[in-house]
Amino acid sequence: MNDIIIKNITRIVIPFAQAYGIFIILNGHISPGGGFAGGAIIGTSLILYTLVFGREKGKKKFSHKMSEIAESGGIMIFVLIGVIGIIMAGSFLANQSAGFPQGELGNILSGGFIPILMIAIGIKVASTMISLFNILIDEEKV
Amino acid sequence: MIIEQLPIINLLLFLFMALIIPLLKRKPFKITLILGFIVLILVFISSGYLLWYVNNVEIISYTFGGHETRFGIEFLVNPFSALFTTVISGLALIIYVYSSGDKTEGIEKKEFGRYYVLLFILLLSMFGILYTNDLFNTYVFIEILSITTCAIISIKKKKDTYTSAFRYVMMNEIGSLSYLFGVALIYMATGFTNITLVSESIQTAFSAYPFNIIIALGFMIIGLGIKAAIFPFHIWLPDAHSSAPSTSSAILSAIVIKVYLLVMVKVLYSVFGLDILVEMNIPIILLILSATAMILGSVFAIAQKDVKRMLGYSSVAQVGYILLGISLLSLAGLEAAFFHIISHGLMKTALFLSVGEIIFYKKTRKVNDFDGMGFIMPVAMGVFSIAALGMIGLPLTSGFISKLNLGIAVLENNYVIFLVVLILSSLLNVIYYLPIIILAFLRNEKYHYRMTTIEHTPKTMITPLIFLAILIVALGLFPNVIMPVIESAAKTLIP
Amino acid sequence: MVILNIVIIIFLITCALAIGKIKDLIGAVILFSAYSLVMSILWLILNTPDVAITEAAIGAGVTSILFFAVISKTKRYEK
Amino acid sequence: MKEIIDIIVENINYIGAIALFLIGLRIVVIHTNLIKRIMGLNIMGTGVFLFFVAIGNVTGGVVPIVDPESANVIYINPLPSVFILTGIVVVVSITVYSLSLVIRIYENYNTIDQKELSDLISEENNDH
Amino acid sequence: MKKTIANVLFLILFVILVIGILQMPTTASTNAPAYNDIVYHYINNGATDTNAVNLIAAILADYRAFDTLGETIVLFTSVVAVGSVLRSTKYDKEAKENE
Repeated sequence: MNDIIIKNITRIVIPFAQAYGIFIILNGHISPGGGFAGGAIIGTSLILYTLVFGREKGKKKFSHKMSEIAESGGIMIFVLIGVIGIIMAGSFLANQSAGFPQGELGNILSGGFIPILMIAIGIKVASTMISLFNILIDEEKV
Repeated sequence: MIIEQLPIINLLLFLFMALIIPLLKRKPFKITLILGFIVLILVFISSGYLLWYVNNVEIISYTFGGHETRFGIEFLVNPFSALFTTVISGLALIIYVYSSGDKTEGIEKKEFGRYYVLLFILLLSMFGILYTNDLFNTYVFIEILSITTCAIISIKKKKDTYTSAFRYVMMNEIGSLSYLFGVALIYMATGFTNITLVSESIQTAFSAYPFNIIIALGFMIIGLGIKAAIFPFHIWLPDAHSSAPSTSSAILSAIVIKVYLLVMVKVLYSVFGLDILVEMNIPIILLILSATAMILGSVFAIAQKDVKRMLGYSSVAQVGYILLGISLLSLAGLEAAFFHIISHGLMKTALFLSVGEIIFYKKTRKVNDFDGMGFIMPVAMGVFSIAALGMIGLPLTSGFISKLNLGIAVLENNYVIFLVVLILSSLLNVIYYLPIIILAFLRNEKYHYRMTTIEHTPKTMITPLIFLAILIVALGLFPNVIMPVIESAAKTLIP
Repeated sequence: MVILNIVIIIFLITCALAIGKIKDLIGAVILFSAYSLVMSILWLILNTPDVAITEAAIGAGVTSILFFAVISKTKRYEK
Repeated sequence: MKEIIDIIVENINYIGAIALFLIGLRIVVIHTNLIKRIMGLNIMGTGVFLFFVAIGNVTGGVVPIVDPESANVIYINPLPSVFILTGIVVVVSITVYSLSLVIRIYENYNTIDQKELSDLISEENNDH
Repeated sequence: MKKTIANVLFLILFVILVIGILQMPTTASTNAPAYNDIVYHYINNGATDTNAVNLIAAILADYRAFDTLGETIVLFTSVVAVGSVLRSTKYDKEAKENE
């Protein structure tokens, strides 16, 4: 797509979209939203970038290796937190009893591991969306 | 303390294995295989230990996050789930050893990594389905299971696998969404998703809102019935199972359908309870369905020229047997069904794996080409024959014991007509299994001279086959070894 | 609020029926996108903003893009 | 007549959910175009999710974000929302997987129509 | 003809289900059976239990975090499955070239 209007508007819109996505992820435990929604918004913005600037530039922004790391990294963080729960409190994914810092009710830094989990889910969803899209558009003929 | 953690540790081991395979991409594949073998052995040992523990010490109830059972998700390890996780991990171990011969039929070498990732996630989801005591959690695991099962079919990059995988995924998704609808209706009427809590309050909910429970029951039976290939919904099964790679067919036919049937057992016996089922006349409907499946599955199997399609239709008939045991709603019937789940798992695995070896070396799937195969590939064909005889229900094999148990259970309930159906279906089994054995071993003497040339297949493919044959015969000779465990598993569902 | 709810439900059902009827697949995807968007409004009415955000991002955004990607690789018109 | 309308209005979300579920099911079962069938699947999914939301909704309730200062507010049931959040993502995954299968089917058979597909497959089987 | 029969069947199913719905506890109020002690527990103690104000996040990531783990596994599986269908030759070639 070689339209200058689309390109410029995309350049302007994408940072806002991504900032909004990060906001939604980080505020997941105190306002509506959370990992799924924010991750999907970030993923959509990356898809938009790939659509407008072409596959090659999109690849530079978010390479295959990076998406692979992000994909298993999301689950890894999840499992790691769960295992900390097993060690500290004797049950998988224990929050308060495992001694995660709780913070003050209503702040961003509150809720024990919930923000961390939200970030993990966000990374996972965003990377899944963009890599699914990439796989779909440049599939190889057998 | 550590015993309580064992179920989740099992799941985490599978997950760890699935996540670690992509990281080992640059290392030789053997390391991955050995690591996977160690994981499977560990899981087998731990689930076996859990089986001993829950039968002799106490039932384990484990809640995530340390919340009360009401508010969180509960893992319940009772004799029922412990028994079947052990059986599944054992069968998976055998299939894994067979498939690790680096000669898996139909899968390209590049796809091995992904295949094993999918295999371990498949096992994770099945363990999760059996352990969990929460209806919605079951749905999540069912979705993981359905996507992985479709993926291990379509991983064989052939033309017809894509179409059959597409049909399978559509049917699967209709099934899952129907199940989810059932869960929604139950949640609406009772306000719980935990199975124990639902079963406590479902009687009052039934008297207050009967329509709710009836529709929920209908949706759940149809949804799980599609996935378990119960008779009118079986149309996807022969395509899917015959176009899949042989190891995948073995997993699908021997384990995955059984898991859906076990979920159905859980739903029927634990969630709804016998009183509602009897009041709704559900057993009669299920009995008729199972009888039709037993007859028609075998009749369709006779007409097939392709061996794997024939085995697929045979699975339809065998699901009928298991459903017959389940829908008798008696202790004996349930025990017979459970025994048949185990013995059919062993026999179907043996059949698919031996057929897989034959297809791999001889590149033929037609029944007629099995001419004299017994002299060319004695081990594979021998195991095939033992398993086929077990399917027919010959004494000395596990199939005989399961049919005997089923017959006794049917007679206990005074359903003589179903005994006739059982015998008729066995006779139909004879019609399609026996000719293959006769063709392979007794005809065409021109192959006799090849008796000396024994097939040079890798040991990893031969050993599991022989082991399976020994297990089938051993289970036929000494069924009482595992009977106590099955009995206690059945008693957890029928108090 | 109730009237808006009813109107939205009627719109959704019409949309779903139209998706079944229309022969042009691109049109069907656009209809599907509109369907998802209106669905997210309905979920806002039903007091579940979390789901509404997710549906707007995933249902109307990602799913439609994926459908478009696949249609561009296959056929546009249904017979 | 007025009573009937009242009942329908009261249960409009449930009726809509059922209708969407059945329309989706009809598209999946009857349509021959594969992409349409996947869309039907998505419609089925939203039908079920709408049912869940309708269970959780409370007239005059507010979003379940606890505000310690304001008392006497009725919160809606948060549990169904959680179920749906999980469900939406699951349906998307299934959709993408089946779309990838559609691409492969089109490459191999040059059609995405179930009827033509079955004809082609049966022709191939007869050739052998 | 086939389509008409199917349409009639779906219509009958719709009518049956709607009649069924009308017998159900459909009231959108706190009297519904689904609005039980569990929900009250979440509302009254959820915030102090998990220290998250948004109860949906609290349930999603704490009470029912295992569901969410399962759901991330679904996403992971879908990537692997789609990759197994669409990405084979090219991906491996690239990997080999990079080595």
